[in-house]
Amino acid sequence: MKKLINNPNRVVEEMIEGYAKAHPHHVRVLEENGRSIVTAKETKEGKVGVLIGGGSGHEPAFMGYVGTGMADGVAVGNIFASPPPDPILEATKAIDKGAGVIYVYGNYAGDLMNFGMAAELAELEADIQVGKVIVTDDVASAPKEEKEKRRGIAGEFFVTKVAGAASEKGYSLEEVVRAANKANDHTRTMGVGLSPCSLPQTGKPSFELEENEMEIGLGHHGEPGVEKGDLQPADQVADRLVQDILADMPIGEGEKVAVLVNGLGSTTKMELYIVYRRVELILNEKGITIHRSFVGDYSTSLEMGGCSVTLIKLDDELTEFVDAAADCPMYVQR
Amino acid sequence: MKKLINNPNRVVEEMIEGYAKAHPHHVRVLEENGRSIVTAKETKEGKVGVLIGGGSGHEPAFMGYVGTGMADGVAVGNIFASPPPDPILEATKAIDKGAGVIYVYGNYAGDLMNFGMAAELAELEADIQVGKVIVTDDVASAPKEEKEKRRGIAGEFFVTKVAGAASEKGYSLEEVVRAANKANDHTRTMGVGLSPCSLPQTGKPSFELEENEMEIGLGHHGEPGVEKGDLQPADQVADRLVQDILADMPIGEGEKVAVLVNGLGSTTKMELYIVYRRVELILNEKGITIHRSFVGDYSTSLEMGGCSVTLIKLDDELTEFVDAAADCPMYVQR
Amino acid sequence: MSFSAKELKAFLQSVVETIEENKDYLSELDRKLGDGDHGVTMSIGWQAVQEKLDNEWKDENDCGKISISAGRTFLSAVGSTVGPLYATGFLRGGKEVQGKSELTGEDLNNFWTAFIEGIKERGQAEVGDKTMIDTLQPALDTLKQEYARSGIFAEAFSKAVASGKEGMESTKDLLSKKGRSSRLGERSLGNQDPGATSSYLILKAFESVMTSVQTA
Amino acid sequence: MSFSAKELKAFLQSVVETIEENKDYLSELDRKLGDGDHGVTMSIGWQAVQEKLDNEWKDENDCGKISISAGRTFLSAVGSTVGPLYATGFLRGGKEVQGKSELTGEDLNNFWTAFIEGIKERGQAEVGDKTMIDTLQPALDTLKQEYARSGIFAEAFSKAVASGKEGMESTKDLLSKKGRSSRLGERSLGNQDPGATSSYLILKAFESVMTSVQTA
Ligand SMILES: Nc1ncnc2c1ncn2[C@@H]1O[C@H](COP(=O)(O)OP(=O)(O)O)[C@@H](O)[C@H]1O
Ligand SMILES: Nc1ncnc2c1ncn2[C@@H]1O[C@H](COP(=O)(O)OP(=O)(O)O)[C@@H](O)[C@H]1O
Ligand SMILES: [Mg+2]
Ligand SMILES: [Mg+2]
Ligand SMILES: [Mg+2]
Ligand SMILES: [Mg+2]
Repeated sequence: MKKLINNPNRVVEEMIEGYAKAHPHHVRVLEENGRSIVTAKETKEGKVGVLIGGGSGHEPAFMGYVGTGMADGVAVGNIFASPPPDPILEATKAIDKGAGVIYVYGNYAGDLMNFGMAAELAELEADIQVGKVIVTDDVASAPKEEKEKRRGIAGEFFVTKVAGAASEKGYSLEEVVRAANKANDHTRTMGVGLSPCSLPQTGKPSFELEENEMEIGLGHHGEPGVEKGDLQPADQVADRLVQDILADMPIGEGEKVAVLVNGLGSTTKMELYIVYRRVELILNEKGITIHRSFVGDYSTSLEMGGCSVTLIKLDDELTEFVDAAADCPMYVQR
Repeated sequence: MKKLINNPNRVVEEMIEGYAKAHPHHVRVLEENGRSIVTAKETKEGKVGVLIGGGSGHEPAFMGYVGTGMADGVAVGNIFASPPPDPILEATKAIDKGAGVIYVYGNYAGDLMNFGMAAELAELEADIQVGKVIVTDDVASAPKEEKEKRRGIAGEFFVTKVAGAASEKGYSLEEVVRAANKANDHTRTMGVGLSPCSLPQTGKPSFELEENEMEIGLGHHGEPGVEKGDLQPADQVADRLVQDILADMPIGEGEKVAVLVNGLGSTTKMELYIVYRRVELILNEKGITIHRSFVGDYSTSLEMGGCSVTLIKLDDELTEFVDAAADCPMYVQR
Repeated sequence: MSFSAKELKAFLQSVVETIEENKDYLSELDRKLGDGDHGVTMSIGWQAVQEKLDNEWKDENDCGKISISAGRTFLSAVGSTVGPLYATGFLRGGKEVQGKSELTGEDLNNFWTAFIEGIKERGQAEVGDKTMIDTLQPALDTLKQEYARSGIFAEAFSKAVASGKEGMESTKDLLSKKGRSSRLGERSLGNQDPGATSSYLILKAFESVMTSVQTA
Repeated sequence: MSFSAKELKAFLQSVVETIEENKDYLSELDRKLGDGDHGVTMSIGWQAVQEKLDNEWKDENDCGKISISAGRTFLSAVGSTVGPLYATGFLRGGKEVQGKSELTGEDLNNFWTAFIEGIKERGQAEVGDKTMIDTLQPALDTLKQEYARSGIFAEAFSKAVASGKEGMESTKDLLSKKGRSSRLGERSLGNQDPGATSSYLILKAFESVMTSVQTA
């Protein structure tokens, strides 16, 4: 696939350069490590640092979410590859304000090891307390009984938002971790893939689908899903996604949620709103209240086609955090 | 191309339904016309109404830009087709606060006629004064001597922003029109296409390019551009786009601009930031100050691949308006 | 000759059908020159007219009302570039025959003259710009001349359609100057203009109704 | 037998080359099971090692330092899943031979035992999970057994590589349980695991250096 790039081996570096230059009032790259980006705004002494990260290729996740109300720092990996411990550790040092740092990341073997090693080093070498919250929202990636095996996908947006807002509110590390873990427990995502992306280095499609096929539960990196089949109308796709979520996390009449309909890269906003339309209808019929909705590209897989639906069940605390203002280069909320 | 839709003939209706349901605190659809969307917030008596619109398929343009600091209303056409006078007229009536309404739209035969007819009707039937600002930022679409023939593309974002901020500030209709026209005069865009989009009804690619080709100056609806050629590295593409803009609108050392690197649909943020990186470099070398940057999908062509670069030359007044806060469903600025 | 509201509706019905048949062809022509939607747009607009034919106009005999309503319906359904153009044609044509349920050759001549002049006024395009005017202007010229000469409308109209056809075909060799394809330059050569084509189809549909009226 | 820092560097150099040669193949295997980047990741990491080989390590004779530095270099360059895994291998292996510029069979045996145990500890995968452990565990088992039996490291290592190869090939018939492909279920059958393959290539590279040492 055609890409507007220079050198396939330098896409991440050049993206970060462009990003830092475009938003100098929002973010800065650490001198210590070119893969560590932190907020350019002074954060309060005693504020819990929020650190996110993972492979790149998911923009706006993760680097787009550094800013007030979201993360204080991000470690940026190669495309679809966890960052190594170094940039995580350097960002940790840079954002620690004496109250410790929370790491929010997805449940992938690489992230578990790299963030885990960084956390150990932060505690050993820099005496910084680290709390780890591992996002596991992807319903398709493991059965209910093995939720701890599930991958983290678009739901990471909500978990980051909750961590960011809780830390902004002055919560202690322990409390931020509790709130973020609750957000993760209350969050479920189901996705569908329509067309592949390709890594700049290989140029090969990440998976193969026939011209009239879709795949339910496809991973955020093109990992195979749970079911390949004929492309269905948007309404049926939405039905299926919401059904699978509700079967996994029942939501009762009168309960409250926030909804995220997320585009994987090349899917138009028009399609996302058409999907949203049906999601609203289903939830409405079930008497579930939609408190707030997010429709757009929040976590992509390069130029993959498809979308995911995320529901987060809201109690009063989560409602407050989902509603909190945020100001990041790729995401602003008033 | 695969799309997540139900009925190709109802995509616009269903998108609007989803959009209105997703953002009930921000927008509402008029009962009088299902293609008229206006802000859900009460606007001040005496505020000049800002009305935008055009064909759909460009989301977030135009419907995504209804909200505080941007437009008060939008008329939504079919895909790549101007809205008829009815929805324009109804939206005009709904947003008029006694100070008249400004129409901001692109320079297309259809928009000229439909907005023109609506303006006549608004003045005749509803006694509402209408000012028209026609956006002509696309450098590739006509030579300099015939600027009045140029199409409006991504630069419409800046013109809308200026009109919205000027009206928010309490400017009179005449003044809002003056400021918006100045914004248009100061704005230039050059784009490049890499891959086509397809209309839901035909499913046919909007144009043909070989696997290793790109097209400079391609229109926002797949209209042929000025030059087809081999796909170049991002830096060379950026050089070409900026060069063409500066040849058309010289910007001197020490002058100030805002930059928009806009994705056409399926181009990743990674690529857009790689392009931005080079744009910044060029402007920097020339001693041009970048006051603010916008990188992302601001005006798309369904799932087209490619991007455009827009520069707006800023004086103090335009700087203030570009910096003004905005709160729309698809665009928030703090 | 007898041309009543029934024939007017038959004409509109025939346009609906010819557009439906040529929908893909018109889009394909537009794909080469513009944004590929001309067939889609025409179909949406004429399907809206079909809906009126099936319901609202069932018992309507005023040719003026029908034509004006057709223009409004088409415009409201499509907007676009051709919405205001064809709508203006039907509105102006309708004005000429307001209150009439039977149309004479003179009426029909006035109808088409106003129809085409209206489109010209609305779009400000000229012959050679590679638009529907390249079909409509020569058709109008021939109609005026032939009708003045013979006084037989049907005959004059048939000749007008033939001139329109030549005009339509001439767009292949023209550079685009108006509308979406105006920057195409050299590359617009060799491709027939979609609007010129749909205009021809409309004229042709009218001709076929005229023929059936005569033979009936 | 003489295995010095020179041979260790030759081994690393050989890995760089074999990874470069097999880059597309490894990515292709990963494309079927995971996210298609294994060859890319390995290449980035080993190119970073190449850079050290060409510069920093030119005059370094401490095998421990070189191995530890290789682990760190690889990890810093790639992160990913295999970064911590292979890095841990080289770090743990390096610890065993710290301060030594010449390695005995015993040293090499300790190096590889620590290397593989380190990866197992880091990743917590087991034989049958369809990971690099399916190559490394049988290789380790054979190495231990054969080295204990014969005391001849080179011979034992060659047999270990053969076991590793069998283990690698066995991943074709395994369901994925770890890492990105763990949800693939039935569809993971028939595809060889990329990490198991790169582990085999690394073992194989070491074997070829051992052979050249022996023959030299
Ligand atoms: N100013 C004009 N006057 C008359 N016809 C025009 C004018 N501009 C464009 N056209 C016609 O409109 C046709 C395109 O119509 P259509 O594709 O439906 O609309 P759009 O260009 O908005 O997509 C062109 O082929 C041309 O014949
Ligand atoms: N827990 C684990 N222990 C050992 N090896 C693992 C583990 N998880 C994954 N692997 C190996 O990692 C390989 C994938 O590596 P790679 O593609 O480079 O990383 P990523 O999965 O992050 O894209 C798999 O083929 C498998 O052999
Ligand atoms: Mg990976
Ligand atoms: Mg159009
Ligand atoms: Mg068209
Ligand atoms: Mg991989």
